Amino acid sequence: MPTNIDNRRIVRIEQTIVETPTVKTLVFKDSLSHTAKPGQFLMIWIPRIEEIPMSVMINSKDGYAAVTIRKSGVGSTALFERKTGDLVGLRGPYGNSYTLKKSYKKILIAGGGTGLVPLLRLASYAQKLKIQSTVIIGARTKGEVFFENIARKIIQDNDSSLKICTDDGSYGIRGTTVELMSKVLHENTFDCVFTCGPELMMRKVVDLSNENSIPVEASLERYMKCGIGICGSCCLDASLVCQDGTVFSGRQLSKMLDFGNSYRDKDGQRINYS
Amino acid sequence: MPTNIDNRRIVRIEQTIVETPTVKTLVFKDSLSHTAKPGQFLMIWIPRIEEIPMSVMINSKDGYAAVTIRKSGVGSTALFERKTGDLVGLRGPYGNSYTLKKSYKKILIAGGGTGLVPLLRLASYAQKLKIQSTVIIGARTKGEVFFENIARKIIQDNDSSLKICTDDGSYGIRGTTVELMSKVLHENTFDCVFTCGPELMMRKVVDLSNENSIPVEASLERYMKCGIGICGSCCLDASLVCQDGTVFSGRQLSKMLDFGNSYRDKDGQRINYS
Amino acid sequence: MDINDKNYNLSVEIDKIHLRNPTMLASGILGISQSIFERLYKENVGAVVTKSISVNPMKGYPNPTVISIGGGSYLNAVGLSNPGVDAFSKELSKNKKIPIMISLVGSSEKEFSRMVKVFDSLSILGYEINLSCPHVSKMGMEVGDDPEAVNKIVKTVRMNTTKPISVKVGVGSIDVVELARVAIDAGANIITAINTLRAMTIDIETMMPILSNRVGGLSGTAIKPIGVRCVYEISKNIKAPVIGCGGVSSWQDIIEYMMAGASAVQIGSVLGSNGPKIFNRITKDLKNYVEKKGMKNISEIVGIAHKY
Amino acid sequence: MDINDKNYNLSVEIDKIHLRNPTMLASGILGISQSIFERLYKENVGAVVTKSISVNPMKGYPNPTVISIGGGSYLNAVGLSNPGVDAFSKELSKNKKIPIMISLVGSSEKEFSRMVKVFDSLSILGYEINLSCPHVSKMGMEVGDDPEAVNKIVKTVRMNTTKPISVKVGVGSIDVVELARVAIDAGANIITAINTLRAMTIDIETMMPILSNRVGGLSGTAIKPIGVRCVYEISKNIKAPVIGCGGVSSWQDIIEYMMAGASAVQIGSVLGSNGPKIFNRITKDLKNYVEKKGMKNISEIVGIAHKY
Ligand SMILES: Cc1cc2nc3c(=O)[nH]c(=O)nc-3n(C[C@H](O)[C@H](O)[C@H](O)COP(=O)(O)OP(=O)(O)OC[C@H]3O[C@@H](n4cnc5c(N)ncnc54)[C@H](O)[C@@H]3O)c2cc1C
Ligand SMILES: Cc1cc2nc3c(=O)[nH]c(=O)nc-3n(C[C@H](O)[C@H](O)[C@H](O)COP(=O)(O)OP(=O)(O)OC[C@H]3O[C@@H](n4cnc5c(N)ncnc54)[C@H](O)[C@@H]3O)c2cc1C
Ligand SMILES: Cc1cc2nc3c(=O)[nH]c(=O)nc-3n(C[C@H](O)[C@H](O)[C@H](O)COP(=O)(O)O)c2cc1C
Ligand SMILES: Cc1cc2nc3c(=O)[nH]c(=O)nc-3n(C[C@H](O)[C@H](O)[C@H](O)COP(=O)(O)O)c2cc1C
Ligand code: FES
Ligand code: FES
Repeated sequence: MPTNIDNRRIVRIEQTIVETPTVKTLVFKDSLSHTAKPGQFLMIWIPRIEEIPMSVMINSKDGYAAVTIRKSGVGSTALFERKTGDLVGLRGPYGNSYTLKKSYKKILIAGGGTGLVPLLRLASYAQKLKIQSTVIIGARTKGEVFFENIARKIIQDNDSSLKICTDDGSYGIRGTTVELMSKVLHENTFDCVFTCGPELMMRKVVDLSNENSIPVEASLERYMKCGIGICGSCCLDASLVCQDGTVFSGRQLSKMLDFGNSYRDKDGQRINYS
Repeated sequence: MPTNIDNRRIVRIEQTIVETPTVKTLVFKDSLSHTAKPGQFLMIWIPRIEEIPMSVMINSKDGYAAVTIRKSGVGSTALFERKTGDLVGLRGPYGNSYTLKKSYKKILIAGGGTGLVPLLRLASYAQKLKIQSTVIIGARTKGEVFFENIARKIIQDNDSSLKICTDDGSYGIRGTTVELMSKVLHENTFDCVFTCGPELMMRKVVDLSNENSIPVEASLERYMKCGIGICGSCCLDASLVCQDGTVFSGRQLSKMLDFGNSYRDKDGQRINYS
Repeated sequence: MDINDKNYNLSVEIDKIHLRNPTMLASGILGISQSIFERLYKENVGAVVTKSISVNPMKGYPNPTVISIGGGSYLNAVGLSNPGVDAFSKELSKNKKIPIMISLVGSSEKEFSRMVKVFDSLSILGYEINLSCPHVSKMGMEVGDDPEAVNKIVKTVRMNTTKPISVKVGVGSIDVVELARVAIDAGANIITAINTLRAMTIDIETMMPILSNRVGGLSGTAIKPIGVRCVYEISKNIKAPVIGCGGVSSWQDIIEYMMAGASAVQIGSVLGSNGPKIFNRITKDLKNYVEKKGMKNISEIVGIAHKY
Repeated sequence: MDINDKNYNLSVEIDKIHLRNPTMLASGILGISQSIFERLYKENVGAVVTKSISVNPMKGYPNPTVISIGGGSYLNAVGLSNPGVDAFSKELSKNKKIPIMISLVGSSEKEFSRMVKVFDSLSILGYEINLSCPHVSKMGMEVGDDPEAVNKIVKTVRMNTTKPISVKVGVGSIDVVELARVAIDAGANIITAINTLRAMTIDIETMMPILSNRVGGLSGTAIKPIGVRCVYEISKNIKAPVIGCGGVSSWQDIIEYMMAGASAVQIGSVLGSNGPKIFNRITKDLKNYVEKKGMKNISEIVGIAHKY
């Protein structure tokens, strides 16, 4: 059994779960990934095609782990299309993680899409620590809502703490994650807010938390090559998302010029979020 | 503190002891060498001059060790001439060691010159295990006898068990180590014989022990470059003295064609003992 | 320089360049962001070298482009991905105090002269010409293996700047000392040695080369004795300061390179396992060493092994 | 060969040479004693290569000549010490069943023809010409870096024997593929790749190079990705069997070299930490692998990585 996370493991896909027409979960056996902390990611190698970073999805079966992919470009589409029995490589888990303090009583978890992957892992850790979670799942439309059942299972103790919203109102509450969060903050007090999802959404979640003086942590994405602090492609201001992140605190983020404003392309050019 | 014996340690010579006009003991600090087993050797680096194998001499001071050099060619002469405060490098200890079985009651130790170095370490181990040792020190002439006091101190419990002989009778009993050993074997029984010294002497000690059906072990020397089983220069029949030795049993040695007959020069040519 | 500067006894001179200490960030490591350079400077780096910059932006190869092979060694074939001269000169435009060398890569004299013209007005120390990237065709080593091309490119850069020029050489198919000689004769001031060595690794489970480019460059611990040898041979045969590079992971490695003849030493792959703070730790360790040995300045040991 | 032979599915063909398994002892490792060769054969080695032999006996350099630098890597500058052609042909004179390749080193055609004339009547598999020892002047790599000399020497050996000839290449200052091409064009049958790489290490306490020759050759773990790359590139470009060498310490490394294109694989430095029994262990592991994968013969994987 490899103990060095940098060792490349070749794993067989044991199960595939269709979440939406463009989102799929792949289950495989890897003990290091099984014990990943919430916010950590793997570098998944699709042989001769690409290697891409993926958050570690929860899998309760001992020694197993999973990733949830949204089909987009060459690499993610190739991974999306892998079938049960296919081989992929992986290394990691890398990066830091969300911090759950034992003193926390109640936390707010807000995200959407594949951003839910680290957040669900966080929610299950919180449950083990008997911290109460309110989870907001946001999506554009009904067909893009997934992980509802998994989320419900994790926070089973309190049904009302799972809240779903869609931009078009086709499912759950109508409105954005941030609008819903704003409402929830009026009615409850939280020890900390945790978020992952589209960066502009996270920027608003962080600002809102800062305004309400609630500690907040966000897990960020940047273009990654090495995943281990060598290549510099994942830089976010003076931080490396792969090594110093992926999780940053509201305090750190509020000082960053890049956060919510710009990212770097594959060639390292700075691109502004439209 | 280095734990890998291959790591080169640079040590300062803390003390030099003149044993005879051509034999000197150098004391230095090195914890790995301090705990060497009897029969093991170091590769001593005399910077920019040579690197030569040297048995580990006993030194009772914790963390300290020593080597005893007979001045001969370039390397040993340079080492002989090192003064207190000079630096030498070392790696090791390498090789196997004499085997002292707990069941042994009485052993015979026979050797001469710097061959006494591993034998004295052996005698001190035997003493700790409460095994009684008879030690024969052989030399050509009085001026070449050394380590008498050290040997006497180790086997202090029984004065009569230290026997010294010289070829010319100028000190101790007149005669060779083998002649003396032959006599001693008539008067005593031993569980095992241990020897180190000139190879032709060792050949006779081994033959005599085999004839008397007494287990025997000899520590051999061959030309060494690597000391770690790579270069092959120390080969003795199909064995490597550095890795499989330096200590071989009478059983192993009696099957060897090289033992007592031939060795290999620096270029690997086989040379017969004259 | 102020004698009270806490780095005083670590300061080194490399041609016209003065550094507060001999540590440098190697090219291609975290090398595209001014903010990161500032962070490294706070961590006490002596100077930084940027990612090798080309005239046009380059996406580089698909991933995997960087892989750890264990024991502190790495393979990479990033394919010289970089934002290109225009975006990058913007990146550095506000630089004031960070000692930066810009690494340049290209395949023609025209490209190099274009880049130097853009960069030369920035606040930078000088240039490092990358003639030794072993995994991009028509750039790097394919240029470095051709003495005539080296001569022309170095002359072109020389004509366009008065700043110091270092040429980065590697183990290719021309002797490293010969290559250094050609570079210095053409007007370079400094030699940086070495770059990565052409290497590859195959995953035996899938039977496939792991790097998307199949072949890449070996860096880290594995190459240190080769780098030390190259620095030793170049500094023995060529009258020019040498910057060492390859497999450095501790202050002892820096001392070894300096004894072999390096005036300063670059650090690359080890950032992976140690992060930017390694510069702070190593410079502290170097300071301890210099003090313990009672040296006035660390450069006393440069090339000292040649005495033996 | 008998289908019941327990090594059947490991057997490989390299030109006209048939080996019971693809493991070989690398030249210069334990390579001067017939008794040791017999011991290795009992440990299941496929074939052994002798220490490189020259016309006259050579004492080599003073020690230190072999040093461990940690992590399974070594530096050596033994200086090609060997007993010379006459003593060594006596050493091998009684050989019957051990598959031996004799490694030859020299600086002129005359020397090579003299040696082959003496050795050719022995019971041996063939020759490996060492054109890649990086630390002895006028021999090894200094010859290997000169294509004209390579051509002449290989032709001379070819004229004096009908046995298979392998030419051992290394990373010098001529491209490894070019060198292999010259050797095969001149009549060699096989390429062995690679030898050690020129390297050095300095003890920072004494400030002195450790090897008596100062510069030596790097072997072991550090060079494996370079060896794999060379085998891959040679086997991709040259139509001749390749024997891989460099940094092998496990059956996985052998498989990786074979996937890169090696028909057989030599093992050297790792003998230091594992002893001769490593051949037994590795061949067992290879047999397990072949059986688990359901292959008829291990050579099915030779060069398979070129498909991707
Ligand atoms: C820490 C981290 C965790 C992630 N977790 C998930 C997850 O759980 N599920 C999921 O579906 N996606 C996740 N992503 C995003 C995912 O890595 C990219 O969507 C994927 O790499 C796209 O690759 P591609 O070849 O399909 O895209 P391409 O067609 O090559 O490029 C499209 C866009 O995808 C992004 N991208 C491409 N390659 C990378 C890369 N190496 N690193 C980062 N972004 C890249 C870039 O924004 C790029 O512009 C994560 C990203 C990071 C950094
Ligand atoms: C395991 C072992 C333990 C030893 N222990 C001691 C000891 O405790 N005290 C002691 O005085 N001597 C010891 N020796 C012998 C010592 O190593 C040699 O006397 C010494 O190396 C001579 O070196 P030189 O440069 O002076 O000789 P040179 O002038 O180079 O050669 C003279 C002779 O010394 C021997 N010799 C030279 N170099 C080596 C070498 N690298 N390995 C082995 N033999 C060599 C050879 O027989 C050679 O013919 C030991 C040797 C071995 C193998
Ligand atoms: C991921 C990566 C990217 C690199 N990119 C460049 C580059 O753009 N230009 C260059 O001259 N060297 C580049 N190098 C080589 C390094 O600058 C350095 O020469 C080499 O890695 C050896 O140093 P190290 O062992 O400390 O890493 C790169 C190395 C790595 C690992
Ligand atoms: C001590 C030593 C001596 C060597 N002598 C020779 C030699 O005489 N001829 C030769 O062709 N290669 C020689 N080599 C090189 C090896 O044959 C081999 O090519 C190299 O060590 C790489 O393999 P490894 O990493 O498995 O050791 C020697 C290597 C070592 C370590
Ligand atoms: S991905 Fe390379 S430094 Fe973060
Ligand atoms: S001294 Fe090298 S094998 Fe024994």
